[in-house]
Amino acid sequence: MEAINWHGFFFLFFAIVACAFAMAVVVADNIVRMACYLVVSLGAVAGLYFLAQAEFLGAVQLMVYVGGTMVLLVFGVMLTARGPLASMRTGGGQWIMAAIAGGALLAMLLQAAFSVSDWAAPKTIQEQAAVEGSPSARLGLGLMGVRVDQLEQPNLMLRRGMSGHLLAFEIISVHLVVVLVGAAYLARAKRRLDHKQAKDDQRP
Amino acid sequence: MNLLAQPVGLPHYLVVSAILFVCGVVCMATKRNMLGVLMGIELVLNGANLNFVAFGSPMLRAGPSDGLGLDGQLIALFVIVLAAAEAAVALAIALNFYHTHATVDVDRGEELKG
Amino acid sequence: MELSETLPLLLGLAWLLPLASFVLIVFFGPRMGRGGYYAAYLATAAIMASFALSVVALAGWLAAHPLTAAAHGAHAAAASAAVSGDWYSLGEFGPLRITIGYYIDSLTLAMFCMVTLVASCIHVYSFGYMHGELSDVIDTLAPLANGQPVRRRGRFCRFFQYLSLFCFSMLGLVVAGNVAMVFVFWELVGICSYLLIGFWHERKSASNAANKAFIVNRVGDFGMIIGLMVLWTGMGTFSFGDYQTVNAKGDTVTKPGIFSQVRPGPNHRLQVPNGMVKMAARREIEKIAAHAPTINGDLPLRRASAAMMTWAAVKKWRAQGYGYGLLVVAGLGIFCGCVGKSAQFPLHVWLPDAMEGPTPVSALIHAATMVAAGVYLVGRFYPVFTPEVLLVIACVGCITLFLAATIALTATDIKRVLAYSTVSQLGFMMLALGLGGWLAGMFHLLTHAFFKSLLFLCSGSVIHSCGTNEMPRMGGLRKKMPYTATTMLIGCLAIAGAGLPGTVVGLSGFFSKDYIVAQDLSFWGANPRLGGPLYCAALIGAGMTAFYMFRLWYMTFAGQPRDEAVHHHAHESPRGMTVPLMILALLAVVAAWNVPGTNFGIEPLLTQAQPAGTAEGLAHGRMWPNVTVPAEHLSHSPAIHARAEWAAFGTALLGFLLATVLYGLRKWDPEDVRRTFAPLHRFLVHKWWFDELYALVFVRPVLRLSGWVAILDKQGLDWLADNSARAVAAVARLDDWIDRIFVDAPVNLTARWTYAFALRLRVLQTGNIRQYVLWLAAGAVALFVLMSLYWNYAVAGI
Amino acid sequence: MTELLTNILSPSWLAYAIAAAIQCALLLVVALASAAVFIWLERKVSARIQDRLGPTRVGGRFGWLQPPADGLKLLCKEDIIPAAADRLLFRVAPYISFCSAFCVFLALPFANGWVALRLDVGVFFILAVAGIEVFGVILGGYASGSKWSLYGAMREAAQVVSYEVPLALCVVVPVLLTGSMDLVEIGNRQAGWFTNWYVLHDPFTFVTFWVYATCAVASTNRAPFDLAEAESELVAGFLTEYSGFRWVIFFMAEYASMFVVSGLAAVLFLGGWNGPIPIAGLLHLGSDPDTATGFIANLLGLGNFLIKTVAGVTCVIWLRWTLPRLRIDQVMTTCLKYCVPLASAMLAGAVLWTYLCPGGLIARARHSLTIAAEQQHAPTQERK
Repeated sequence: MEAINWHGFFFLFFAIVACAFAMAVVVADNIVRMACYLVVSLGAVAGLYFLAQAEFLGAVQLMVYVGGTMVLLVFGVMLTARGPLASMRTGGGQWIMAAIAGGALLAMLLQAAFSVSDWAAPKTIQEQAAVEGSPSARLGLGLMGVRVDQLEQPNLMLRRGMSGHLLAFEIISVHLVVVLVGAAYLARAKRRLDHKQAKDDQRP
Repeated sequence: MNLLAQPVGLPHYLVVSAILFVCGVVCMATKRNMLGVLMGIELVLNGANLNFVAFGSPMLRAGPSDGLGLDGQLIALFVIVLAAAEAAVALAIALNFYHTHATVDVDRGEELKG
Repeated sequence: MELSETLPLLLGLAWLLPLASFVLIVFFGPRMGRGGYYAAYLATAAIMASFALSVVALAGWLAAHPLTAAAHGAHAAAASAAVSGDWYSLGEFGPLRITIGYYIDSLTLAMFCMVTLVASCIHVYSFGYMHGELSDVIDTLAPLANGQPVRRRGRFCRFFQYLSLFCFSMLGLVVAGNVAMVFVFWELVGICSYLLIGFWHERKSASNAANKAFIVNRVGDFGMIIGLMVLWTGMGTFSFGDYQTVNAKGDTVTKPGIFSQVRPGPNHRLQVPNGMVKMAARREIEKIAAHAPTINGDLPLRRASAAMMTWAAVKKWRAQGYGYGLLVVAGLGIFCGCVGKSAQFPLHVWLPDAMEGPTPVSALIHAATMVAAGVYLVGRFYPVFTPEVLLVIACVGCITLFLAATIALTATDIKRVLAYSTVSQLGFMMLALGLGGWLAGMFHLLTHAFFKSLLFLCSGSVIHSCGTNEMPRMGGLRKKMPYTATTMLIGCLAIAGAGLPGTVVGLSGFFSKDYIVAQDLSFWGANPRLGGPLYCAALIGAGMTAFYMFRLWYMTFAGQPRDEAVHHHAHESPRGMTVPLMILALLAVVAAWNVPGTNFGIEPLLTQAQPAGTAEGLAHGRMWPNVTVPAEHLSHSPAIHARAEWAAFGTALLGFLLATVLYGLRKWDPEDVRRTFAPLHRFLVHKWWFDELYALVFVRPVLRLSGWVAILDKQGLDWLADNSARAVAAVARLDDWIDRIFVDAPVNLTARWTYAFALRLRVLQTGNIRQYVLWLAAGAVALFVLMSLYWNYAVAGI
Repeated sequence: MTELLTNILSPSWLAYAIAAAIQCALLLVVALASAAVFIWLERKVSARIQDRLGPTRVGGRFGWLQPPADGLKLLCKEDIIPAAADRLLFRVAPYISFCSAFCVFLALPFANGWVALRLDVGVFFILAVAGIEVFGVILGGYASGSKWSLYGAMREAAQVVSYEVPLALCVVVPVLLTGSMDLVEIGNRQAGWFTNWYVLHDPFTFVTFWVYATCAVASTNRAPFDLAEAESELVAGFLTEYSGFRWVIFFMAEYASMFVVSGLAAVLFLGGWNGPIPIAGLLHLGSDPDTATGFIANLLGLGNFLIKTVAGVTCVIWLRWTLPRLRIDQVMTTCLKYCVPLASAMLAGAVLWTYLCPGGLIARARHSLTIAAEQQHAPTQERK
């Protein structure tokens, strides 16, 4: 019996978890449970990232999604999950439509995944074991516009600028700030004001 | 194919991402709860991200060329950040929607229906 | 470092510091402490620093140019050692050079020290005087429509901000190196004066006074602009001193400035500059150009020869007097500006009203510095003036001093008395300058600055404690406010010119006034027919000065209190206000003295600055040949000087005694004196009916004319406008019709079609998100299928 | 050890499984043992602070067997699931918390190289995984179907989410100084005398350490930040409905996370396994754990690390029993108005410092660039 391929094993594990809980999200009714399942699914995806030598990305996934996004979601849930709202069933017709569309999409994607020939050929297990992940410093430098991995870039212009993502990084950062401010502005509580208006309406 | 024996390849990742993606789409398509739709979007984004990472990963493909290389991870990073931003805005919208309509049922927000 | 580098540096710094404080106060003033209290500290610090810098600069100058014992006329012909140049060139447009330049000689330095010193004292004084502005102010003198007094925020820091701006402008005016800059700062000080007179603009009188001052000054400035234009066109430069510039060939050449064009070396005699000659003689030049010899129509050659002939002819023309008139016009124009700024005879009406401003302002702007700027400018432009102009200046000054003095005799408002005395003192200076006594005029300008600001500050302290300007309600304040009384007494003595004739013992006013009178005397000697009236007027003016000053002092401080409320309410001013008084009093005493043992003093300092060649006077103006402006040093000959001294002293003493008898000892009752001279008194009380006269001659006609214009406008122009409008409307209606038929119709048609189409489309817009998602998915699938079926990889080049 | 097992056992996957199990067990033991010790410690310290003796009898002296006794008692308790509860989530919640708290130990190095999973992004991983803990709490609070629990959970959520920000900012500073997120490397950078510790590296790091301490206490929601279980206002916050074993699990999670934040503080700021005096270095023991001397050195390092960590935990306990509890608005104010700006300022300061002083991120960039260049020239040697 040949040496077991732990990479494959863990991949299988995480993949199954991710897919299973994703489906659970689809079928679940209770919004909070959906959130819970989603967390698990995303966590599993983070595991997949780790397997694919993207530790930093995995950590970010955990931090941002499972930490930030999920907590945000839970906030929303807490504020809106009450009795009837918590679970809202949809008609069977919708389900069928969705199933058809989804199935078509899935078929298409799978066909695409297996159709391209030179994707299908993986490295051997030994090679995979030999591959060492790119340290997160490279990623950071890439964001800063210094591309360590492209030193053999033939195009001199691209090499001088290192074809990094500094601009994109800046734009994203500013965008994030703006969005968060805007979100805070949108989400500020207007409840009390509504009550007052209601009172005013009752008065005359 | 026995993954315990064979090496993991690009197609495997693609399959997983495809499943996630479709789950997301179906979730968006079937949930009436606005937050459910939001979660669907998160799933879709994750599927896409997984693709980026897989294409960027050096170990999934034979031969020297490692596809997207670092760009895969970088783009995935951007996607995650944008997803966070989008979630924040979407939640804010949901809360406002709840304040005005006292519900999060997306079917009820159809004032602009033609 | 070289003196020519340090001086501009120091003075430039001293000049810009107040600007800095102004800017700072503008932006951060209100936030500096409660009510902007610390803004005052800032402004004061700035001006004191400028004073220090000026003193350093002066020291530097003295080190380079040691003062000789005042040997008048010894170096009359020598060029005055002035440091001139440009800090910054705003641009050169052909011959027109607009620069920020400097022209520094000992006069500039003396003015700098005087201005900054007086300004420092007044800043300090204002701490106390303006403290009421720190909190909200209820201005009882400014009733609203409903009779309630105005209630407004305090303007403490604004006051100091204006002061800083003024100091900046004044110093700029003094240091200015070219005419354009002079004019700019000339207007700036005008603005400051306007702002500060109208500081309490809620009061109708204040805002009126501000407007009056501003408008009257415009009249003067109009003349000044004319003068400047003539200068510019005639000499092709604004700069006082010689200046370097880059000619067409690109190498730097030294061009003569105004002074060296008007009075070229070596003997620095006044001569009409070539430019003016050519201007006046342009017809002849054209003739020459027309008939210039040429070799078969070679134009450049002709042009060259024409230029040469013109050059040769200039001397002849000058001898024939071409362009002399231009020089006269230029001088008169500039003097016009000075008349406006330092309130000389036709335009003197604004200064008394300007007393509506806060007293420190009156002291700084309307006594010591700004109004003196006119005199200063005359002194600056002295080399340009021809005998005719000088005579005009002298006459104007003489009339002014007499007239103002007479009005001051009867005024009862303490500040107005001082204002009129200022006008008359300025008249004295103008007179001196006009008679060729450059030194005398400038000397009096400086000394006067000290004792007049002292007097104003004293009156301010009195007003501050009494709350009224009216002297009849004061009296007996001597015991209440000893410091003010003493210092004011010193001021009165100084302005009256107290001193011992024949000795060198005397207050500052004594010396400067003696110079003026002596100059007057020597002028009389030079031209017997003209000089008499001027001399007598000056003497009488001096006497009246002594009279009204002591009248003021007696009415205010001596005798019994006339208004118990006021007297009871009165109190000595805080230390912050009295200390500047003492400093100024000291200066009023010693200003004219040389530092013992050395020959450093204002007089030798000024002597150094005497414009080259002006010292030995002028003779035989071209228009009035029999006018002779005597050389100044003649007036220092013992005979003339002694006589002048005694005469001035006698008249002053006379005035003093008269005042003492009338108001001090009350031997005679001023009342019956007044009754006996009732018509005269009314005449004087109404200030020679000047305001009424102007109202009659200028203001009312203007108003009536504008009324007519308004009627014309309503009846004529409006009718025209209405009808044209109607016509336009008719045309527009026509256009409208065309528009509807030929333009709108097709557009509307398309719009209707689009609308119908959209109505059919809108059913797709079911606001149902899930449906949209499904459509998305379906679309993606469809796209993929199409691609996989029909996408031609060969075509795509993949 | 894995090699050893593979030699003995076949098939190999069994060997792997056993090895993994053993390592897991080690970590678990560390977590549990530490929890037990800290519970005992907490009882004693609180007793001392309140002028009592605390547990004395159980297990002879010092009541050292008190924690097991407590555990036993709790296990014997009846565990209740309220009728209104969401049963599944109610059960799952404690395990989510504990798992996250436990997973953190994966990346926490106990000595030079002694770390279960040496990650290139160790610090980040720890922060991320620790962030999940709150999720269990929220679920628990929601699933209990009681308003007290819900309030507690919401407070916890708000508090932890807010405090993650300054915490991360503080953690970035040592990362910045090292130029790597690898905890082992961060620790080794501070080798040598105690002056090399990052807390003494420059004024900014010094302040950063204190900010970090505050935020760490807050993020483990211990007093004075324990708003989530404020017994004076909410009965027991998100723990109200929990009893018996699940309650114990939550407690384990709390103590484990205490251990983790203290350990993190030790590694990031207090030199990790490097003692104040580099004994190992002075004795030339070397740092390679495979050699005997290196092993001893590492044992010393382990001692250092544990001492620092326990000291940190003791301080946290001490804080809890000395300081009064803050109001929720005060908690948020502390975070958003003081910690965040302070941390940002410190970060900026540290950046400036590293930029002006040699070393730091810039040097790291050059360094890795050169490495990459070498790689491209001689990839084969790089591999080895």
